[in-house]
Amino acid sequence: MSNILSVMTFLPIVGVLLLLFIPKGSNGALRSVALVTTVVTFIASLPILTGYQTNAEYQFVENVPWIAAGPFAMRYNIGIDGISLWLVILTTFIMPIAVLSTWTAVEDKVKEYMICLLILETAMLGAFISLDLFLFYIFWELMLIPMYFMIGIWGGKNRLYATVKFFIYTLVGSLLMLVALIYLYFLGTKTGITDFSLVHFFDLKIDPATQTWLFAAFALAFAVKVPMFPVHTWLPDAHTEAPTAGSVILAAIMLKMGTYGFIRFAMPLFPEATHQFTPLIATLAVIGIIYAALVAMVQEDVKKLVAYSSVAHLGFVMLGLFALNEQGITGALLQNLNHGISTGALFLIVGFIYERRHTRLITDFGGLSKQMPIFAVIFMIVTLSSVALPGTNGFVGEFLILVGGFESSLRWWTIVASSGVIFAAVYMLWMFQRVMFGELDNPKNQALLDLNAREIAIMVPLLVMIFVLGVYPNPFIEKMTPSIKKVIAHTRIEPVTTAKVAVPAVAPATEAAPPADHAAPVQPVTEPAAEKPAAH
Amino acid sequence: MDINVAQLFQTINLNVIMPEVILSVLGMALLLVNVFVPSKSKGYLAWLSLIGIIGAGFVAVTGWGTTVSSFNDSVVQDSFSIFFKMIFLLAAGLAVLISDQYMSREDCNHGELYPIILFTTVGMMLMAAATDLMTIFLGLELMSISLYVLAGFNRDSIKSNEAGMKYFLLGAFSTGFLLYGMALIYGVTGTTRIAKIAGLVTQVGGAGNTMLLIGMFLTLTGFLFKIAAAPFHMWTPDVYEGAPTPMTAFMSAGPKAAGFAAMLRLLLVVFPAMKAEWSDLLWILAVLTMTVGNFTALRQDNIKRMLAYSSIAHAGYCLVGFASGTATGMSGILFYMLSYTFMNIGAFAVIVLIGKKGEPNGTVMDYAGLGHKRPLLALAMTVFMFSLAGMPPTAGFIGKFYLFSGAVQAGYIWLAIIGVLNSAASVYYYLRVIVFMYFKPGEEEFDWFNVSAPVALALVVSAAGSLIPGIIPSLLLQFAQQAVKLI
Amino acid sequence: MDNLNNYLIVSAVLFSIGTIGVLTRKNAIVMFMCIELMLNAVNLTFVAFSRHLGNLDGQIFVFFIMTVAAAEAAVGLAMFIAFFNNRESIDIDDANLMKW
Amino acid sequence: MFDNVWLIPLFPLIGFLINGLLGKKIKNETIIGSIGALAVFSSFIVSVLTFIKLIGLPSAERSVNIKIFTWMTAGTFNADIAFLIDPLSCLMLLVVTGIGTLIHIYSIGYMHGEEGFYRFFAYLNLFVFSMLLLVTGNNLLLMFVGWEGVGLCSYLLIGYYFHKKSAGDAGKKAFVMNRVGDFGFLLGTFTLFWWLGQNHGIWTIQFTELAKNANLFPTGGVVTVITLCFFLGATGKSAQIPLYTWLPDAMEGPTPVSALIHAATMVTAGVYMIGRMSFLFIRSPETMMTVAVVGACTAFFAATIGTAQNDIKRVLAYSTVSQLGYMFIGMGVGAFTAGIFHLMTHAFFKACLFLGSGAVIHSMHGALHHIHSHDDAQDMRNMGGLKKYMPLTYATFLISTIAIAGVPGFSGFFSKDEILWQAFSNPLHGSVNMLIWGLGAAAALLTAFYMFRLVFMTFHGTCRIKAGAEKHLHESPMVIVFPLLVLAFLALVGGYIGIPKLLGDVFGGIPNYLEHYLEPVFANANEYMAAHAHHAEHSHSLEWGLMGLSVVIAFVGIAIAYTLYMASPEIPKKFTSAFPALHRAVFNKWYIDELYDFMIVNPCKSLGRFLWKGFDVLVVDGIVNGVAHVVMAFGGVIRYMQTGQIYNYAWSMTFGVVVIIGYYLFK
Repeated sequence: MSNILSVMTFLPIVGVLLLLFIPKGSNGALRSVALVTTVVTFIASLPILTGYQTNAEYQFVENVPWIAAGPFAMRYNIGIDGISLWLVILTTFIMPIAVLSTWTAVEDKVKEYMICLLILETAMLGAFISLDLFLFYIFWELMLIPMYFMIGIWGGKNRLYATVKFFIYTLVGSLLMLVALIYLYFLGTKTGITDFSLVHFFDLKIDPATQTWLFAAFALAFAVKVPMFPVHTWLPDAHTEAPTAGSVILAAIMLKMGTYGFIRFAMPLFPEATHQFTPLIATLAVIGIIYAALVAMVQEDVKKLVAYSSVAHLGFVMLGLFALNEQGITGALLQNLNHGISTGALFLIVGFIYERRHTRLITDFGGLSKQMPIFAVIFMIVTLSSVALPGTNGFVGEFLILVGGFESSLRWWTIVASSGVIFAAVYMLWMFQRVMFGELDNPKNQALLDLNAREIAIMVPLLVMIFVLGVYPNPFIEKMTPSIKKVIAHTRIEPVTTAKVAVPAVAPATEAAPPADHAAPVQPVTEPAAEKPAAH
Repeated sequence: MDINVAQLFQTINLNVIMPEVILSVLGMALLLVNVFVPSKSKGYLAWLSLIGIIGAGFVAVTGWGTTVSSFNDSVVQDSFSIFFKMIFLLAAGLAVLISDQYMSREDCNHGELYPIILFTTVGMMLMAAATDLMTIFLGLELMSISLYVLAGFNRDSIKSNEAGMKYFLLGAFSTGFLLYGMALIYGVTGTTRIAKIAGLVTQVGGAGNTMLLIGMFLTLTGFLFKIAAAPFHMWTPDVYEGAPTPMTAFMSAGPKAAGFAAMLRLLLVVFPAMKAEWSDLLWILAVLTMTVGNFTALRQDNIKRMLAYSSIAHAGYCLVGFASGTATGMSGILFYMLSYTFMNIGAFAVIVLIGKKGEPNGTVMDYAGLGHKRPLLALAMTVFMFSLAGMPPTAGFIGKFYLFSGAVQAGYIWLAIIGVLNSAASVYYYLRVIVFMYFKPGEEEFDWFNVSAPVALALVVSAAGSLIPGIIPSLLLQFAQQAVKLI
Repeated sequence: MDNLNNYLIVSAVLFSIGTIGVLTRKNAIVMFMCIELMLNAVNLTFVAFSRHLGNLDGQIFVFFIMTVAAAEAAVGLAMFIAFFNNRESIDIDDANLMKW
Repeated sequence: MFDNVWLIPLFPLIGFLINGLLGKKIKNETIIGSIGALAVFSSFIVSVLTFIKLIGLPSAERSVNIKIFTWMTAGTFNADIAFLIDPLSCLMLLVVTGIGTLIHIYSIGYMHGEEGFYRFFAYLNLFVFSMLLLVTGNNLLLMFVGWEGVGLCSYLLIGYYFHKKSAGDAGKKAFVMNRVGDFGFLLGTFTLFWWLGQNHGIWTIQFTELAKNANLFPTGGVVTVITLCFFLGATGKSAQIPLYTWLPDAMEGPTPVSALIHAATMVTAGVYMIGRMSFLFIRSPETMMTVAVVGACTAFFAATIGTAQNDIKRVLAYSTVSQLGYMFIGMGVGAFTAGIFHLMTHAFFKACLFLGSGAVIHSMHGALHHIHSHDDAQDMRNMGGLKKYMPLTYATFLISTIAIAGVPGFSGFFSKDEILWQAFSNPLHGSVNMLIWGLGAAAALLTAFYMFRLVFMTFHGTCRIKAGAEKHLHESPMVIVFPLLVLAFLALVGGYIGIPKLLGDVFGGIPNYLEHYLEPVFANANEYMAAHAHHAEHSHSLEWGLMGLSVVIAFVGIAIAYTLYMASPEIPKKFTSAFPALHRAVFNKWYIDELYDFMIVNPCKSLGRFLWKGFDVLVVDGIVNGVAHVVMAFGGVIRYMQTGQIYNYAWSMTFGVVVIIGYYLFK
């Protein structure tokens, strides 16, 4: 099947159509259809994995004209490479889990809920596979809408504030990116670019000053989504208020959009600016790591704590990306997956106890281990994965990031960031201890039931992945490597040396000026002449 | 003067104004028919009008791609005018569809409504097709005077009276400026034919000719009033709030488009040489209009008033495209006005339904719980709100994309940035409606209304029109491009 | 023809008077009259130009303006009556139900 | 030829999986315990076979890498799951699996009837697995896996009684403090990897590769940075100043855990790591001195605290810290073999001591439980005179105590004395040697003192247990006593594989087997030291003299203990009342925990709270919400321009017209 990507992406929409024909009240049928849809989507995504050739090319490409009017041409141009491959799989993998996670928690308006979930899945998959900047933007924004409803309708007490904040926060960033996107396109048209296909833009030699602005606009949009310090404050609110599936998807997939955006778009498109911004972004990433850890430490709400831990984890990912070498980026992409799995699992875990006790305050718990031994084991494993214990997935990613960072110009940043491993242990274990250990003194906790079969079934795939990725990550890495090399080639700004080592060891601060052989039309475009409105 | 009658009639090509003729004749016929139609059955008039509108539409479309002037070059049939005529007809059609239910409920189901709508439409179409200052003026006045009536149509409602009166006084006032401007232009160039003026602008010194400059700006003022650009926007909220809701819907879409049509033709055909001047002005006005509209809308509880301010903001977005002076921006205006017609009238259609007799102007709070009691209706409203907010994949997004692209293309980056930031701010109040519909528990059961067939049709058409061009906009965009190229 | 300017000045003054009248008067009918004054100032301009330029377009325009003004008057006065019926006033200060 | 080395860690892993996943279903303690013990024992067997194979090789070839699979490759970075079998790792394998087996057996008896019996064995197996990875991993990263893995198991086992808050706290403290050390380990790895790759194009973290290229490293400089980082890791894992405070708290765990993890194996990982990296450490005199001085200070400092503790396990814990200090002295003065030697002998006698104390506690607990007393079963003030109830335990305990006190002929004497001699005579640190040696010797005195204090308070004198309980005191079952006997035997004879040359010569040229055995591992370091340090010649008489001195010190310590706790037990009380502040300070462990709380923990929490409430909520969200509010407020203001009055609207329009035209006219 040559259009497997499209099939996979729009399968959830088929599910939505099916759901529309199911009467409102029949929750069982609604849930089943949604579950089957996501599972089928997952199965449909597997041929992508098996058919994937380990090289740097975009694969399963579909490229047909979509919009063509005026100066613009947008194409339905989709495909995957090593960077998006695992994120796509992660998405299809997480979605059935997300559907299952609120199997019983959402009793109200099940139909609408499931529809939101499925639309969200399509939007996320679409964003990951888009090779057309405009198409990407459409999916990118489309994601907001179902998530907005999920938080707003099925969220917690403070959901209104959270959801509006989430929406507008992310929108402001995206809209500025839109302006940059348009600007970029018009820059491209001067060198003969005819549509929004991503590949065209790589060879654009944009002058550094322009790059700075464009990068800033792209980076803002992605940084909000990541979220990076200091534009992270929507995250704790959104996470806290979202229903479990919402939090899971938000953490596991949507945050990845931000980092994905950086590596897919911002960095290869604007290499000079990438280098120029590296210290700033690395600084923010490192601040994020430490800051979020400190803040997480004093949280009283489990979910908020996990949310802040996300900020810290994503800080690592950003650091890895901007190490701009293979280890760092590999680590970052792995950490993307890892964070999706571990933090997704953590949110599920929080969801389990919230469903039972309807509170998320740490102080309301204590000693749950006694009452819920299976839960305790699972929670423990996930916690350890989150603190990047070797043998679990978190370690591989974090370690590669730090190695990469250390080898790059970000050595000092990396050293500071490494201390994040200590803080992570502090806040996660402290939380774990307060929730699971101690006396089981709260009478409400004494009647808690351990996980049921459904809940265990949700967690098992995640636990398996935690260990698979921790012990044998190489197959995952291998599939990414060629694409990562390509990205690095795109972000490299000095003339390509013959050295095999793909590492710009020391910050190429002196190479701010574009090399001489880039004599190709680099035009300082400040005031592009407006198109003449045709008279008569 | 020797008048050769035969020659005169040779210059008259009725085909050029055939849609207008159809509607005018139909309107007059309906005025007569109305006398014999019992007040309960005025709905038939609506269907008749609709048939006429659709017929006019078909007739109009046939001219696509050609440019035919007639009436001594005072009216033209070109793709540009046809595109706009489609917008007007669409607005009129949708307005007609949603009128009967509202008017019956509010006990002002006078049959004259439909003819007046048709006359308004004729006026607007004339504006878009006019190539003579006189025809522009005539079209404008035909439209305006009809609109005054429509705004004050509900004679028993104080608010409707007030709306009509305000609109009338201010509209007439602005007409004064417009005419004075036209007089000055005429004085400088000695003609009222647009084509001729265009040829003379540079000869008389272009922007260096003060009188011409003043004339241009005064004329512009008249149009800016119609499209509700700040600081000529003040009438908008009051009139929109007071007018009967279907008429608000109509006048938020149609006349605004008509104003843009005339303005586009005037500035692009007549004054391209003075682009530096009007472009700067529109830059500032765009910022002012967007900002005033959006910021004020943020604080509105009355949903109609909110949409009124939002319509000001939308005029601002279009001005962004206009200020750019690029084909992209211009075609964006065309596309945007079309999609705006869908989404805004759609939103008003929902308001028509939710309103209760005697208190047709609900607040946003009145929508609490709608999402759960009337899911389809709420879904439609959601589509309209997201489209107004410019979220993908709606037509509103594509429209804004083209408008802002125009600005970027012209190098007006900051204008585009201010535009998108405004757009982000606007999201708040559109979302607020959604917040109430879905996220707030409502006590109301929303059982006091049925969605009548015409309104349902209008809703479906509007929703489709707000969504489909968002996903496959290519064709419409190409039409808009062609339309802009041909003027 | 030097005295064109005189006509123009007169018409400009008339126009200004009309404008100021609209801005300052509170009675709707008086305001409408002021608007009529503005339109007539425009008419004067048109006629003056028409005469000056020696073509009739301006004068034809004036006919249209007068016709339209008449139609406007008909509609406007009807509206004032409707307003008066409801509010027993024609003072525009009373037309302030809708604001903010 | 070492193809089945992977079995060594595999057995405990299987044990862990069986017990962890199915243990709850199995329920039968005997089966669970047997699985656990058998798993480790199987590893032991394989280890022995491996050992035999290894010593069958010529000494130059005794270093074998066995790759299982590629773990991760990214750019220049590559790490395999691969094992390194050489004399050092083999020795560690034997110690870990051997003592591990004994402690597993012991645990079957000790943990009898405990809730979550299966959990205990699962954890214990997991620990052994991690520890084996640590010692056999052929690269830094795999070692780090084991390194963190043992930390995890330690955390889990300390927190075994999770319903006790103190247990949870202690577990967390252990983990976090270890993490601080791990931070150093990581940084060391990064710097090492980066420096070598950057400057010499050799991107590797594999030990043999690194050792091969050891000569590329300079003296001092970057090596100091690297080794100090690694040493930070070692202080965390091996409970040295400043990261030692977790170890005494770790006594919250069940006693077998203390024996296995917190005495015999895990805490020595730091020492092992320095041994593994000896070729690097030796190249940084600064680090070597740091290691030695920190070791000496810890040895002394912990010993002082040990003198005033009443909890039997805490005394042993501080003793462990102190003894680990000795090992670091050994490492720091370049006496790597001696350090490893002490690691081994310490494993024997300290494991024995802990297990013995466990037997005591077990017995005490049972007795107190019988009479429903809530007295602390671990408090020595409640004990006394136990030797007549538990003669075998007493015997083994005494042997081990003598060994640790450094009485000649027992294993502790050989290893400790070797370290002290090297501390005195090594060519590295010049005059600082005196300080190191002095602290070491003082610590030896204190060790002899507090260990015998422990013995006297526990086993001698009158029985202070609550009346009525004494008849319930009894010797432990065989499953507990057997490991004690084995360990005591080892504590007794274990020292004879490393007899110092001086003594060996006297007794007819008995060679120092251990030194020969470990020689290839430390060859590089020793060569470097021989080449770069001035060997001062020390006369045999000096060595004899010092040996004699340490014997004297041991006996003096014992004598003081005897005087204070047997002959005239009123003196300590007088002493404490004479120097109450000093006693309180020592008793409260010099207030180090409080200091850490005050200096680090609380500021962090306050900072976190401030950042959250102050920065996140106030500043960032404040700006976000502030922008929203300003916009809203602005909207609120400009809406009032919309007065509803027509003439205002007309004014606005006129204003617009005038401004526009005015602007263009006068521009």
